[in-house]
Amino acid sequence: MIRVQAEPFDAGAEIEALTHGRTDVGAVVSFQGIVRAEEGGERLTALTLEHYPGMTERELERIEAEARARWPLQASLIVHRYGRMTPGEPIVLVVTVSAHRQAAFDAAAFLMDWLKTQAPFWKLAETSAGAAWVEAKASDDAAAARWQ
Amino acid sequence: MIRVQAEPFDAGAEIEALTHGRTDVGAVVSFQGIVRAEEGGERLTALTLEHYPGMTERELERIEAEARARWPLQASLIVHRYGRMTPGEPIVLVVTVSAHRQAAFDAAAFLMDWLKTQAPFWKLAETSAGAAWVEAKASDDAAAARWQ
Amino acid sequence: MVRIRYFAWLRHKTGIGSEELALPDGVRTARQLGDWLAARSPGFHEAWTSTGVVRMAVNHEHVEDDVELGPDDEVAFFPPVTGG
Amino acid sequence: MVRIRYFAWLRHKTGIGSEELALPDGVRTARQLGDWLAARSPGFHEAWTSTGVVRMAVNHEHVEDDVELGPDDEVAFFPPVTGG
Repeated sequence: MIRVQAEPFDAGAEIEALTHGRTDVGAVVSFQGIVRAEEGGERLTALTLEHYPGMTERELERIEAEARARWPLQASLIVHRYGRMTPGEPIVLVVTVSAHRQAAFDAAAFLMDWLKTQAPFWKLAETSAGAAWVEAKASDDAAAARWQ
Repeated sequence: MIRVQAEPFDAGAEIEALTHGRTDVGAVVSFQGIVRAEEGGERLTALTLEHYPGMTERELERIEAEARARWPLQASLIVHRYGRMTPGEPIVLVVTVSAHRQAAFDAAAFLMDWLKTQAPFWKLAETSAGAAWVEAKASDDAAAARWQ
Repeated sequence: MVRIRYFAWLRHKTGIGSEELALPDGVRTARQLGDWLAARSPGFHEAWTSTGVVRMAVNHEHVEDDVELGPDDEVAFFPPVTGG
Repeated sequence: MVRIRYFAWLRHKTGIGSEELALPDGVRTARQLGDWLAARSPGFHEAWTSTGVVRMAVNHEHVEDDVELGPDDEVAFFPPVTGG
């Protein structure tokens, strides 16, 4: 399941909803990305996520389908926010549910690595130095490449 | 932080408590282990976790300290239950908090792998075939060995 | 008509979020369309050359430079993504 | 007095969770204590030999077979752990 939304999310409630009442689940891994009050050595005051409606949903669905083809997942969830956020707010949530822990861990790391390099989101950072578009990181490309 | 308890835990509340009000956190990874209604091909009705009070706390603290020496974590938590549980109930929770996602993912996987092979817990499974002690898995030893 | 969309600093520098136009003569691939746009005005030229790599999508899918365009495609130009 | 603790199937098969005793003559290591206990009665012998590997801890720490015991140590015998 994927969702693209402006509103914050409740990670605990999302995890609970995926596993409630199930007795076939052995492992649940979650990842939350949170806005940090720092960008490029400057104090960040706000972060605005622009995205490409239509393509965003398509890419997230494609990435989720790829994870489910690679690992035996019983459920999965990607929630990604767009719009303006302040430090401490959650940006993204990934949850993977499996009978076994290694599948849940690997699939969650994969979803984040692919999402970082494939999903059409762009961050505009407001800092004491002004507003500037965040540059893509070579380390994110390297992280995504290990799943090829 | 580590806790050994008989009571269930609320994963969402535990995650929230670790990150609430912080603006230096970029990544939060959680792992929950849940009792599955299956053991060795039999239908499981209950699982009883025996542990070694005193040694359990010492081992969990040692494993957590090892993770914090290896990765730049801003917070970490291990909660492990003991006693009798039924399918669907949570057994163990690990949460790692870091500025960066790879550290949070690796540290959480490491904590689970080491906990599985080091922390003095033993599972007694009640199934349609009777009560039997769960055997240690070679796959858990292999998972732990990759962090050597 | 091809629908063209611009995101992030390409949107800021071109000053527009989207537009529609007929494929110009001689433009068959996404890369050729980008080159045509970059030569269109000083503002577009600067958008293409001043900041970094420009990526492309056609009909909501990441594509390579040499993908051929159809007459009703939606083509997007944007910097490398930075979500997550 | 050495305090000895048994867990999981070692507790079930020996029938006791813990006991105290003076280190027997000739017993200097954890392994030697295990061998001495396994030779003590048919029940203990079966506990040691019928099910699988027996692991040891001394004073709440995992140890190898050849660790030397002190007179007031807490020694635990248990199967490979299966928590998590």
